[in-house]
Amino acid sequence: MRLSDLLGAEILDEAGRSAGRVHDVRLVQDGPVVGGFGAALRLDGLLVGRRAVGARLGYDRGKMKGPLPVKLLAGWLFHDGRYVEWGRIRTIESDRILISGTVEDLPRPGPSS
Amino acid sequence: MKRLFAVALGILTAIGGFVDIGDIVANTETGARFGMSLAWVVVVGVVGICLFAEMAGRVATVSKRATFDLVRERLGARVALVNLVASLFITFLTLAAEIGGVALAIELATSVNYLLWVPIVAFCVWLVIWRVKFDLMENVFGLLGLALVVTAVALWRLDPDWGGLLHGATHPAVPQGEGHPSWWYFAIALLGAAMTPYEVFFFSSGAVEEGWSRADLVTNRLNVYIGFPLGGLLSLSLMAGATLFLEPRGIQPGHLSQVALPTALTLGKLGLAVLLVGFFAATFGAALETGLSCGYTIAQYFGFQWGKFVRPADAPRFHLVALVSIVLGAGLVLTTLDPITVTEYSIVLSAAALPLTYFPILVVANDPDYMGDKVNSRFSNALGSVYLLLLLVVAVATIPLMVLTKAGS
Amino acid sequence: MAGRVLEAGLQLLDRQLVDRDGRLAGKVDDLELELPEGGGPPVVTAILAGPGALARRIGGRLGAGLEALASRLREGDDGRPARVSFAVVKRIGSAVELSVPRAELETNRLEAWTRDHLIAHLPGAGDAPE
Amino acid sequence: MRRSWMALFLLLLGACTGPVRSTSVYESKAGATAETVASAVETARLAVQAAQDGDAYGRYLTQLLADAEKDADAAQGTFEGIQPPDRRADQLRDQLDELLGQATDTLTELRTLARRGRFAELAEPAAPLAGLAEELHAFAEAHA
Repeated sequence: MRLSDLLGAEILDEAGRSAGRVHDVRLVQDGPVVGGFGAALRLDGLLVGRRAVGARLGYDRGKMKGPLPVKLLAGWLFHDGRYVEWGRIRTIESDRILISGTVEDLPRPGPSS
Repeated sequence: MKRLFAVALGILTAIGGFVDIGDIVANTETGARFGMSLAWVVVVGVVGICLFAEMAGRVATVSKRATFDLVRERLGARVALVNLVASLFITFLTLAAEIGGVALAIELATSVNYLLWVPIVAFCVWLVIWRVKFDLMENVFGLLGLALVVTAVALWRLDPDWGGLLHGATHPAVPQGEGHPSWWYFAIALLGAAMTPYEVFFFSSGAVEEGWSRADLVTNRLNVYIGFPLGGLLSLSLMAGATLFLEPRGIQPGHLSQVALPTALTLGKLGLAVLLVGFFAATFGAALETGLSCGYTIAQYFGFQWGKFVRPADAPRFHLVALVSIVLGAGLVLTTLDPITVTEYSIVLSAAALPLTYFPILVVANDPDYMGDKVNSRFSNALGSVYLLLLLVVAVATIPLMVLTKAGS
Repeated sequence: MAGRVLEAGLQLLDRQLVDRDGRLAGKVDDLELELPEGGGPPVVTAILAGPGALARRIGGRLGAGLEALASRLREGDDGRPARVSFAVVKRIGSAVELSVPRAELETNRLEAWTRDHLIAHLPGAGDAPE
Repeated sequence: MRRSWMALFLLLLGACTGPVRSTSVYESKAGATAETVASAVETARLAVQAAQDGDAYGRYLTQLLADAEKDADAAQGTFEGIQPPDRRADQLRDQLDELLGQATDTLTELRTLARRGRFAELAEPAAPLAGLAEELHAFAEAHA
């Protein structure tokens, strides 16, 4: 499986309702040891939201210093972020990911680092 | 003492390196047609390039990552690819214009048709990129470019009605008989000439080439804040020369020979000789920078080794791209497409494409992960936001104005 | 470093690969994830780099064209995109630092080909600029 | 920017469209052509003045005169490629053709002398340039 298969895929709950698309994938470094790198990066969950444009600018992490207009715009764009833990993923298809439960009970993403 | 020399050298090369064929053509044509009424745009452009180059230089110095490397990281592979194609096309157009500019400068000195010089110029540009050390190359052509100061000397010697010039500059108004669209089109061309994207690709990559560290940040700021404005003064002296000599006679400067008239008529043979050295150095230096920038942008997008600080064999694809760009650039000039026309398009398209690279740099300059405590100050963010808005407006207005004014005619 | 949290897209994807000697060795064009035998969530096993990996993310006609070109260039074995095992990753900062020289990586094939077939023939290719 | 694009634009228009829709469009083309040729004439005047004052190198002056001649010939060629749409346009054409002919002949003569290095002899053939410039500017003004 490739990261690019996950990025941009649409999240559908059991009722077929969409929770938006995958903006990013959160990894935690606590997997089995791999060579010189140490613990491998384990897939913890998916950061999901309506708008994919500019998800990479980093404003959803809150540490960015500005400039103000860009920060406000980014803040407004990403106010609806959700977090899908690996455990809730049932199947991964080419452009869709089916999850258990419903969209409403998806938590908001906690701060990453 | 050595530090002082380094700072002085940096400022001098910044002045010499500021003016290129785009500035020469844009300022002279604007002066010949609109007098000093668009001088304020040069000021806006110089402030803009100071802000943009300082940010890009600081980002490259602190994060050790050059502009296009970060453009891809912040916009993602797909959006950055569109950005790469646009920026590369404009940098290539500018490269062709600069090669043509060098050939035209030699034509003026020899009266031998410029097309004959193009292959020789292209070979020399490649040879310098291939063999000469980065800072030696920068210093030689930066210092030689200072010869353009002769345009300011000519102005001083002429001792014109300074009040009249100043009045023209401080009371911008569309001269009668001219349309507003053309006036604004020339404003965009002037802005594009002062704020060309390749200058930032080159400036930020240069910070990595020369291995700048945080200690160099002060030198970086001095180079930019003193060097570029003085370079801008050279642009304004070209505009003033055209205002005084060409505009009253209705001369439309479509040739480098006409651009040299104000200085030749005021300072005679010696002035003309120094000016031709200035033309040659400014355009040759810019040809080197744009040739390298073609290599920088592609290498920094795909991630393969770039830079003159390594042996050519260690950066094969980078040197291959630079070589191919120079050959194609010379080829474009050899199609007898007028280099002045190519220049006019390259500066206008530069203005339109500025947000593509300006925006990501503005964002990265605010990311503590990269910049640590060297993130943008409140002032540079405020000014940065104003320029972001200005550049977006310019980007939207350029193509309609180009069509409306039939590219300024 | 245990337990460090990383967002793959923001802090890993499209980042510069730097080899042991500081030479640039490509970009993190994609990541390879595999399900460990013992079950549980997938783990990042390798970095995918080069036109073959990049093509998938560009998508559309251009992506398909790039992919076709890449498979012919045979960056990776049997048409697979070039792969850098995560075992050789030393540190993830503003760039991804590797613990091996780039010559040992699959991502270096195109670079070596260009050097050997084109650039090396030009005089002075080998010496540092004076 | 203006000269090179006007010449190209007129060239394209002249080559393919032939008859121009209306007199006023023809008139503005004539005005623009006069302006371009006036620019070339003024450039030549400055070149001759520089030659007399010993201000510039022969090769530079030769190039300057060659550029001026090239601009004038191009503008004339383009203008003649445009069919005058009616009687009044014919009058305009004849009036301007007269001026264009004088201008291009003079510029060719000056460039030939310069090419042969005979800069001292430029003044006499350059005499009509001043008057020509006056008339061309006036024509351009009247038919902007």
